[in-house]
Amino acid sequence: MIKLENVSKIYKGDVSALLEASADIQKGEFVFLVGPSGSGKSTFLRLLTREEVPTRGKIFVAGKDIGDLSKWKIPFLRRNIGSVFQDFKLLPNKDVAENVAFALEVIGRPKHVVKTQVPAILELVGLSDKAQNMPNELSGGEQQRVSIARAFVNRPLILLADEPTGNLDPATSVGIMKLLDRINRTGTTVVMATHDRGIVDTMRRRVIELDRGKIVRDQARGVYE
Amino acid sequence: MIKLENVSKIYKGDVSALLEASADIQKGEFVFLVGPSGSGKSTFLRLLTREEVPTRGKIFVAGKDIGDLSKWKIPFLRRNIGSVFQDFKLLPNKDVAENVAFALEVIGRPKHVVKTQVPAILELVGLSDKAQNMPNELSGGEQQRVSIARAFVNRPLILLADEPTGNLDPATSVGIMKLLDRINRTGTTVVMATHDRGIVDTMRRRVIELDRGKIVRDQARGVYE
Amino acid sequence: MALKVDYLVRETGQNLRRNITLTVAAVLTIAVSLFLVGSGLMIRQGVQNAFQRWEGGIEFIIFMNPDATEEQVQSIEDELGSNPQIKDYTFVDQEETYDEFVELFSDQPNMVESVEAEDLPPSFRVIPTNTDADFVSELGKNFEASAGVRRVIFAADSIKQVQRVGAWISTGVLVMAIVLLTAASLLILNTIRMAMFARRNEIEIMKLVGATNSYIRIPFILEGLVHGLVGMVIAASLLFGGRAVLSDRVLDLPILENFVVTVNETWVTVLVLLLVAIVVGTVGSAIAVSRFLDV
Amino acid sequence: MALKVDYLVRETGQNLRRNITLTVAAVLTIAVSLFLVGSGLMIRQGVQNAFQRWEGGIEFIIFMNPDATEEQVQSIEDELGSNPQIKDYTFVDQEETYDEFVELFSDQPNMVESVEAEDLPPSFRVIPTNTDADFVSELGKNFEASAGVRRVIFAADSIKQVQRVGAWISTGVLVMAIVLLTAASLLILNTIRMAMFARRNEIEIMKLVGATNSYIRIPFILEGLVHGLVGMVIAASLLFGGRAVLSDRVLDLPILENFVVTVNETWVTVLVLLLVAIVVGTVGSAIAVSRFLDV
Ligand SMILES: Nc1ncnc2c1ncn2[C@@H]1O[C@H](COP(=O)(O)OP(=O)(O)OP(=O)(O)O)[C@@H](O)[C@H]1O
Ligand SMILES: Nc1ncnc2c1ncn2[C@@H]1O[C@H](COP(=O)(O)OP(=O)(O)OP(=O)(O)O)[C@@H](O)[C@H]1O
Ligand SMILES: [Mg+2]
Ligand SMILES: [Mg+2]
Repeated sequence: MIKLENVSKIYKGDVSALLEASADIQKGEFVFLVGPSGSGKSTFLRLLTREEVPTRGKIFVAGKDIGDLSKWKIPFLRRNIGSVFQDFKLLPNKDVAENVAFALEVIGRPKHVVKTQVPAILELVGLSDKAQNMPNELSGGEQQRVSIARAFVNRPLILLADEPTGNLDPATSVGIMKLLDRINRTGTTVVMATHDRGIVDTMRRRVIELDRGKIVRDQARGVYE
Repeated sequence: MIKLENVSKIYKGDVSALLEASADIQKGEFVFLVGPSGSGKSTFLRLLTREEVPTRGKIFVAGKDIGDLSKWKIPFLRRNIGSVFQDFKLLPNKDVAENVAFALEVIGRPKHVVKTQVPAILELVGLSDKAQNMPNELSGGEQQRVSIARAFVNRPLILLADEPTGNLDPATSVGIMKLLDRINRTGTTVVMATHDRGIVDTMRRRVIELDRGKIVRDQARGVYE
Repeated sequence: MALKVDYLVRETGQNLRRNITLTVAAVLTIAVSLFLVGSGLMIRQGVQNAFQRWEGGIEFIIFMNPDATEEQVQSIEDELGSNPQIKDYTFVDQEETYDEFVELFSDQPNMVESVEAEDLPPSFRVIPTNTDADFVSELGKNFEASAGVRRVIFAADSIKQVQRVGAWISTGVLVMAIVLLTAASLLILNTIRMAMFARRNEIEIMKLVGATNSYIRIPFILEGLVHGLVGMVIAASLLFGGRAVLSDRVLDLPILENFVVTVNETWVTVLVLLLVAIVVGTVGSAIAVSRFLDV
Repeated sequence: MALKVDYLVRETGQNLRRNITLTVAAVLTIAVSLFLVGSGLMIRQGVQNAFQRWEGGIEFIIFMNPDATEEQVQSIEDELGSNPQIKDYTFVDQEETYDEFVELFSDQPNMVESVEAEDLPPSFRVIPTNTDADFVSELGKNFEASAGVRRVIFAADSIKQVQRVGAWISTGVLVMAIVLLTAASLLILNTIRMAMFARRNEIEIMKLVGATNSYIRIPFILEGLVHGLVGMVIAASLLFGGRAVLSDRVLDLPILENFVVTVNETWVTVLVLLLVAIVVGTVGSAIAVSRFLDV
């Protein structure tokens, strides 16, 4: 489903956010991306959605080399990938329901689908009573849950989550992880960057550890460290 | 140092973010604010900096009732309080060093102080080599560390931190907590909202637990749950 | 990919409502710009109207001596009547010439006062069948030698010069209108550009969620169009209002009489503004959006 | 609290550089607006210049009959010379009158052609010591009955009417300039408002860090001032350039000769623009900033 071949990403100022990284993630896998702050986890994920272009190496998503993807095709790549962003990235002038509905409207889903899916997913992340709130009227954890709902709502092939539990209390985190697990069981490939030792150690899934841009460990049924 | 007397904060739509909360925090204390997502932790902190005005009740900071603070005095209240925000709130068009220096310039510190303090604090949070980066060129954890550096740099009387380790890996988190502890030992009052069970349980400091706006536990040398 | 109408309407409506500061700023800028362009066009129309009466069909004028006898006048008139190359002619006697003189130079009263009807030459204003300059000049010269004729003046030498001055002024005002139009376009483009800049984060997020360029662009373009149209309506109201006030109060000064711009002519101006609003609003937004969508 | 100069300079410079889109947009808007205001002022100046020569000190004119004898003229002249209430007078003979007539009506060649020097009355242009209307009228009437005098015309009836028309046009252009100025102020205010809107997050953060209002405001105000000044320089260059092109090419048409605006007059206009730029840029920013700083 996702394949990296010797991918390097060098930012200006000679920062190697990713260095000669190779990995092969099969359809339906659940992968934790761990590593200290600044080790390249977010960069790894951003390369998959073509937010960044690799300096060297090749990346395949769903069998396609996304290196030579023409610009106008990028939106279609992104529709197959649900993204939970570390900084939420909600539209500040749309309320919660609209933010989630937007992800469906963009891909041309009919109105009645939007009308039933959005309340369902908000129910799932526990935000039914905040549907009409604007993002700036939400707590940090609530914003993160909206971001998760938006990424889930169109049942993408791949789900990328950048520290989706970073702002959540343990109880809510467990709920979110259960949700991700359920999504994963329906065949969706999940890649999740995280710092949460508890979650990684409990779930016992494949762990890819990054350190200063290098993949230093790639372990099936791994632990945080 | 900080005193709340029956403080309530009701947002529009009858959301009680804080309900009849009373607490008395002495100078030099270290307090953890815990509770599930949406329980009112950020609201508690925002009331102390007059980002929000309480619906009912009185709040004293450094002996002063901040309820009847005139508008032009608010900046001076905020100068005694260092704030680490959950969403970082960095100035997007200033680089890391400038973002930190800004907090010193605002309170009129002379140039040579700025010139020595800023590199020192960046060293402390481990961002010396990113001093010239813009915020959007940083990882989530790095942004969080900039936010912490900015809150620390002018050695405030009170330090409020809203999930300062939310985006940090365990190792960096421990470093930050050591830093907060050191700051606290110099007499600074620290109030920190967090979800990190490990940290709370290791530090064994006063814990105030919120649940749906109510203070349900206020325990010296407490644990997360 | 089908763009749903209700998505567009809702999205555009929300953008307009939720960024009310921007909406007001953009609409005001456009209204002011279009009002200025419209004023320029209307002034031009007024100048043209004022010069219109100089652009009649008169092709040459035979001036008689002020003291020409009636017989002399009659003989010229006979000649004109019988010449098949003359399409039409009018005799203007001294009194009429004086009236015209007074009307023409009502703004120079000391000139008017200094001339009496009997000082002025009566004249024939002649329209030949053929308007070719050489032909007309040939024809007119025939009359020069006749008794009592002081001078024959040709359109090429006189009226055309008047027209030339009129054209100069008219061109000047047109240039002004074009400058204003360019300025307005610049301002509108700038406004849209700033609006896009103010919402760069939003656009960024839309792209990340997988919205195609057209999906993002079209609401912005529609928004630009709405700005343009509302601005246009405000500008048009100001123009109609301004015209009414001016023609009621100011323009009853005799010299400015011919300057009046009719309601119909105002409508034409408003049509031009509508066009500008649509083109600049839509195309401008499209350009501005594409500038920010380019990854 | 001391605001350090280097903080202000650096902060303003960074804002200008890092939000280059906004900077360019704001400067362009201001340049265009000020250029339009400047054009309005210069046209007004031109119109005033064109009317200036009608505003001499002539207080009444004695028109002689075109066929007045030399003795009659001489006797009037003697009378004028000996009257202590006459400050000054000039005799304008028929040739001079004709020349003036030709110059005045060079845009109406058929009128010019229809009049010969001997048709026109010679005249005395008389400046009395006292300019009171009644006094002048009394004085002038003395000459009405003299031999060879056709008519006496008073400033109150003639030149003042000319001046009135001039004033009308001048007022019209002034109104236009004021409309442009208002429009320009609106546009500049809008621009600043949009710039503030685009940076609302930045302002919010500055407030949270404990910056006082003045600390936040002053860089923005300085930024507005820089926008204003740069825009002003662009507008001034356009005005000087435009003036040079126009006075070289267009204005050698005789009728427009008097319309020429001198370089010095252009400088005055530029000074006005400078003032507008400073006031609108600074005050506008101050208002816009305070609107967003109000917690
Ligand atoms: N401006 C607002 N308008 C309306 N409701 C608000 C506003 N700000 C916060 N709330 C609501 O108040 C409640 C408490 O929010 P707060 O941000 O204090 O929670 P929190 O404890 O910080 O949660 P988290 O751990 O998720 O950050 C939430 O339900 C939130 O939706
Ligand atoms: N646009 C950029 N320009 C320059 N350097 C960048 C840019 N984006 C990221 N970096 C750098 O690349 C490195 C990796 O960043 P990345 O965001 O991938 O880290 P991360 O593993 O997600 O860290 P965190 O856990 O703190 O979110 C960091 O050192 C960061 O400073
Ligand atoms: Mg990251
Ligand atoms: Mg919070």
